[in-house]
Amino acid sequence: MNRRPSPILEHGIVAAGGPLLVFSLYLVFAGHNQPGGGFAGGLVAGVAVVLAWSAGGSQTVRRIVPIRSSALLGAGLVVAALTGFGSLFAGLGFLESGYLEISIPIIGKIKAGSTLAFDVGVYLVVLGMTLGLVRALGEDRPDEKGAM
Amino acid sequence: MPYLLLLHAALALGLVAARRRMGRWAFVVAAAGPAAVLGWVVAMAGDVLNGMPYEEIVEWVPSLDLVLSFRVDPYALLFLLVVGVAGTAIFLYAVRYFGSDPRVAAFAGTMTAFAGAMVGLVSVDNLLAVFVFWELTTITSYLLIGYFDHLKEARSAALHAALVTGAGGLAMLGGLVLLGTEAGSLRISEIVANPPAASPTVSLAWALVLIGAATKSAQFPFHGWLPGAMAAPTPASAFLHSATMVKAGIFLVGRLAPAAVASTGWWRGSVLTIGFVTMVVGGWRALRQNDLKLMLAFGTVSQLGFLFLLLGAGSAELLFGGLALLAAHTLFKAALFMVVGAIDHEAGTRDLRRLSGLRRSMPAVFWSAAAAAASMAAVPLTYGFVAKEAAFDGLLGTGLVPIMAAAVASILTVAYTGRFLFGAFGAHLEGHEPAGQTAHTPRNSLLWAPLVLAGTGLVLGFFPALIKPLVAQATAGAYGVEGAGKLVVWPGLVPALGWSLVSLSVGSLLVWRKEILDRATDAVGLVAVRFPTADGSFRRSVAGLLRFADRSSGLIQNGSLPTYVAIITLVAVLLPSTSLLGGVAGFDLPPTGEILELILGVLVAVLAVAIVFTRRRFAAVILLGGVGYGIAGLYALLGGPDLALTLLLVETLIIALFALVLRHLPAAFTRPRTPQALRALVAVLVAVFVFGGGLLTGAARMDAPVSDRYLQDSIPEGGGANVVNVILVDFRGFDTLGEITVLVAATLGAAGLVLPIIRRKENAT
Amino acid sequence: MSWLLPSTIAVPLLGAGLTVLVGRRLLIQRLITAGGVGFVLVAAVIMLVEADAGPPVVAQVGGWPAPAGITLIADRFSAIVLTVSSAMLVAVLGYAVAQLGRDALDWWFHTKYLVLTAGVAMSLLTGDLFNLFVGFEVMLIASYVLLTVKTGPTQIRATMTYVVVNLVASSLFLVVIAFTYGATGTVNLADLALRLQEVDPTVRDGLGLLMLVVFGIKAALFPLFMWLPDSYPTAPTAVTAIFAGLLTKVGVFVIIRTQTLLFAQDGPSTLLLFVAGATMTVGVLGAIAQNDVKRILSFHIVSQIGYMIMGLGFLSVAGLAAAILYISHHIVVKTGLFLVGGLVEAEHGTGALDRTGGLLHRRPVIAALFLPLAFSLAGIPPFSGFVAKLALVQEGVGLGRGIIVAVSLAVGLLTLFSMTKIWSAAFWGEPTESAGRARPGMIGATAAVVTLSLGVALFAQPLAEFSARAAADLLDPTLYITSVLGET
Amino acid sequence: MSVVGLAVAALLFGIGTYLILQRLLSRVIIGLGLVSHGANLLIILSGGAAGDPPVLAEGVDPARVADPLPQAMVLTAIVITFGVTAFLLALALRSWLLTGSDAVEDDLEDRRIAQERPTVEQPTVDNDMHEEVTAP
Repeated sequence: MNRRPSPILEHGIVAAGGPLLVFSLYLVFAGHNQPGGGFAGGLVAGVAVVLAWSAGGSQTVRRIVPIRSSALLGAGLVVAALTGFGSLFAGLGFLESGYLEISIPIIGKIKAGSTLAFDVGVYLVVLGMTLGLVRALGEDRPDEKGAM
Repeated sequence: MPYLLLLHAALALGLVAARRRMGRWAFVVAAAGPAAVLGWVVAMAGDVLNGMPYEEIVEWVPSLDLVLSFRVDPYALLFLLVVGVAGTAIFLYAVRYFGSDPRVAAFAGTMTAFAGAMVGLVSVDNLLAVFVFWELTTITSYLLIGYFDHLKEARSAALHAALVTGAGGLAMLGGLVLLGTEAGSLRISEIVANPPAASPTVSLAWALVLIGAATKSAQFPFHGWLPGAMAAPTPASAFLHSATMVKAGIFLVGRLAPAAVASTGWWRGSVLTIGFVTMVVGGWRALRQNDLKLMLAFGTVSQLGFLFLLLGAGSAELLFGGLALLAAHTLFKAALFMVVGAIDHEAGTRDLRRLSGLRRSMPAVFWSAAAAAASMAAVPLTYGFVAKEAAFDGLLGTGLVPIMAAAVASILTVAYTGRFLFGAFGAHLEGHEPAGQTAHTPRNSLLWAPLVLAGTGLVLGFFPALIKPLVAQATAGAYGVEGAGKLVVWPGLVPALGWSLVSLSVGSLLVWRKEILDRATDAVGLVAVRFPTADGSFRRSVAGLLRFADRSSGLIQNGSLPTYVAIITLVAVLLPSTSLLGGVAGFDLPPTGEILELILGVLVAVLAVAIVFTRRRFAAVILLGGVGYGIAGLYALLGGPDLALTLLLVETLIIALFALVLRHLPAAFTRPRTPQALRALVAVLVAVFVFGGGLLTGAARMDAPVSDRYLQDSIPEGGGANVVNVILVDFRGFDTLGEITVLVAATLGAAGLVLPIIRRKENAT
Repeated sequence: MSWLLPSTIAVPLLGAGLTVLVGRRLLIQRLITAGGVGFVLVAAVIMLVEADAGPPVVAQVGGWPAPAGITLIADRFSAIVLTVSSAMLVAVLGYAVAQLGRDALDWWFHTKYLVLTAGVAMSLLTGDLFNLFVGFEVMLIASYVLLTVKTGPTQIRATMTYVVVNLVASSLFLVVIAFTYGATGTVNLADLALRLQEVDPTVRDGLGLLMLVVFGIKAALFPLFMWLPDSYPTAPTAVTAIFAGLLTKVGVFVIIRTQTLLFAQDGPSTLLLFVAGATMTVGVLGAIAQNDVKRILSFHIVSQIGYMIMGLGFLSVAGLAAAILYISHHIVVKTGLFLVGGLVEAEHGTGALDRTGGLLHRRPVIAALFLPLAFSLAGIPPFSGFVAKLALVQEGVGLGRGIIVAVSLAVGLLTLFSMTKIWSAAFWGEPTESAGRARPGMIGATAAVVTLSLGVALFAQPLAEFSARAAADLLDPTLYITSVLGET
Repeated sequence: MSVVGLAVAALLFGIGTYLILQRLLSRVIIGLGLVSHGANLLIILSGGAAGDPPVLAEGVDPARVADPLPQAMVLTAIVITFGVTAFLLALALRSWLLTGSDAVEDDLEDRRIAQERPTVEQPTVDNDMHEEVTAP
């Protein structure tokens, strides 16, 4: 599969990928009240990654998402676990939910709490996973220095 | 007493740890163990013989009745004396027997550990504690027999001994626990005082104990391991395989016989039979050996048979004779082993056809051997004679058959004793390369130990009163009978003397006129050749076991993954069905569902069936994705929008990942080579099980599900209207934490699998 | 102290995340891992003391009372198994660090190890059927990826067998969950214990048997064990050792937990005793047939599982106490034996018994480590295995179950036989050429495990008493149920 | 619980099992996928009758919504299966790259042991008339 990334396709993908990423974030924030959530959000972002790969292979993926997937995985796990400990330090039980009213532009005022942070952790892990898998399984060019 | 054991343990560990600095002088240090035992015996003898047994309790696991309850009465004291005397002599002898090698110190350490185990064995009153020390002697014996571990014979002999005595030990453990349960106590003294009533269970217990004792004391038909154990260095042979360890079984039957006789009808007869057969077989085979050490080993088997029946038969008279003979046996047999060791050491061979004229070159050795041999053959004026008189005296009360059998064995004993003495110290046989020409008088330290032991035998022959109180007290302690026998230099003209003299003279005749013996052996040989030896049977059964293990595990463990999965699924389906089938009768079928559900269901079914028949990998993947989408549709229909959304996304990604992998693989499946009918059958069973199980369990529901709580609390407590999401991140957020961990690990694993190999290929090109 | 429960699982998970984040800084990775695993050990000991002093330690994660939320519970049984397991995790970590040295082949070894730790802790501590599924999966995915730390074609084949069988087991576990939820409407174990009593007995018993099969796959019971000896021996020593010591025992733990808590029966179960006897026998015969150190030891895992099931099969306080004692002893001994097997391989470059020999002369210290473990495995006194086996035999005799007692004793002898096979071929004989040298750290870690095993024997009495208390809790689950659900 | 859903789940189990019993890892993976679909569907069905989505917007009657707990469990199970499947795919790929085959081969050692072992040394002479047991 020695495809050259076509610039037009690549731009097209990026153009499509952007809204997908935004949509995926929306799913994370809205998930508590509507269908969605961290998993769905992460998976949508993952689909964006797959699209990027199909546009130009691992190189394009790396250019569009210049983060190591292991960093996402680690960060996601740490955030999710820390949420649990955060509740502990707040005087609640482990993973017990606490809330904060915050307002975010566009989406509006939401009751954000530890559960949201937890969902963000989930999101990061799922995104990191698709990124890592696509990079690992999609690797096939001699000149690429694949890194997790 | 606990300190005595700790001393042995400390010595053993210390010697092993400091082996590089010790060399053979380790044995001097090690001798402190048996010497301390000897000292302890002397110090306690007064009290113990005056009816005040030493008692002390060390608890280990009292809730399992595993208690080291020490109890040293005169009976135990006699055995302790044996361990102490033989141990001290043999350890000091061993200093000169070995050269300088760090391994010798480790050997000395193991010997010390054994000595400690033996001390513990004879001085505890709790059957489980006996077993603990019993097995300790087994494993130390295993290590000692295998000392010359570069020799295959030594390794297999060690295994033989360990397996036979180990098997006996485990049978005995079962017996002991059973006995303890039936008798209500694991303390020997209490069992003897209150034997369990006769019953099949009790009989089984006694039989198992008897098997254990018989294996340990090398009784027929388990005796085969003992000659093999001669592969051990001579000090170990002398100490373990003649003086002490092999007496453990005898010790135990002697202890338990009063109770066993009281609660079974067959004990005495079995013990007598086993003992006599062992005596005769052992004596016979001793006569046939050319290796001096093996001759002694079979001789030991024979003597052990005698001791076994004397101590185990359960009568005071026999016990008296047996204990007297036990002391005699220790003295002469240990001395003779050391003599053989000295001969081997100096002449370089133990083959009596090649040895010659050692009487002149090794006079001191000769005189020790002569004195010990005289005692073994029960020549008058030796202690062996005194003891055997007591034993014959007891046997006379048992009947004519026993005394005749004992006489036959005694004749054989005299015969092989003569062969030993004249073979080793007389001229070598014609037609064999002579050896021993270079023999020189061994260093003194190799000599004095056998001399002292053999000399003691002579001294006791004149002054049997020195040991009589111990023997008499031990007998009295077991049966409450005073004066069960007598130990005297000259018994007077009694029947026992007659039997002794007959044995001696016929035996001497056999030594003198060898051709009689040869003719007899030829005649017996015609029959004996048809019987397997114990050693041969053992080897055949091990080979058989290995074959059986190969076959059976080859059958079960065939290495094929589909087989494993088939077995697992079959068991998973069939085992629960045994119970579930009982509930099939009578319940209502649930509703069929909506029409849309039916359409989607049929779609999914068609796609799934198509997967089976497609031959292209990619098509199969697409179909799998189709199934996934169909199920997502079903989920949406059943009220799970989150599920449907997630499944759609997951299926999309899975297809993408499949596509990434399939780039590298050929497009078509290879055809399966094996028949598919069985697979289909398993598949159908699984499907039926899932369907039926689902119906049954669904119909069994009695209560409302817990999720009603979620519906109530989701908004007020969980702060979210999407109950499923609230469950995922809040109510059951912990599941989710685990789940993302799975994702992290799976990704790392997948990347770790694929990236290195791609890199390697890149480097290669 | 209830916060300790979730922390026992979350701390290693946090550590796992951190090890990924720090990337290839080996020293930091090691420190994090040691901290994570060490924390689990400390927490386990604290919970052990707490659970023994009073009622079980219970935490409702997220503050949601059972049966809505997920309950974590450390009663005496789970606390002792967790304590012994985490001690092994610490020791084997030391061994692995010494063995891999600086040339770690796999940058994520520490992450996977921490994930495994968390999975084991989760499976042992959870009081929730579905969370148990998740815990199993966490443990399993870590084990999948650990099996492939060093990969050649053999490891790939082994991993395939292992992964596929375990995935089948996981699917069956989902069936269990579906059926159970269908019949009761709950997945909380304590709640299940109450609700299952009202369910039709045919369905309840069917569920019990299905659970036995599903967890029996993990525990490698007859006839579901064949995947184990094919897959375990191929992994690096540290990995195999921890698998051997812990994973199947988690399966046994869950079998004991579910069979006593959910499907209480009166009197000995002939089915379980039959399975126990068959597992012992088939395992030990397989071991006798093998010619490789790790393969022999792998078959012995199977064989020894039989003893634990035997204790369960008696369904009496003394029988279960014996099973608990056996588990505690066995985790230590089995881990240790595999570590010694690794030392043998390190010295010879192979574990094939026809190419080893003379280690007693070359490295007597390794021989000294092997002997107590081998004798302990065979149940020879005075080592820990004897005490545990004695407890089983006594109870078997007391209940009049002679056949299983006879089988267990005979299997003990065959175990001894195959241990002497290793001893005779690897330690005795002409020394072979040295192919390498076991590092001091590896020997030190092994020695620590051996010491612990001797400690189990020496302090058998307090352990036996503790096991009896734990067994009494298992047979009368009222305390467990009220601790989780409150007084109802 | 509906008969149709249950039948679909059962069928998926059956076909999945049939595929798992094959030797090619790619078929096995597909089979595992089908089985896990079946298992998940079974869990959903165990929640009882179908209902409205459990999203408690205005005007939703909590009594008529579907049981949310099985849904949450299945979501978790789906994602776990996703992760494991991805790992298996990598395994299949590696197997292919290493050996040129994605078939699950039999364990060679098991095969070897199943074959007859050369007879263990038998005592050639075994009777009382030929004693040549020599000990060192």
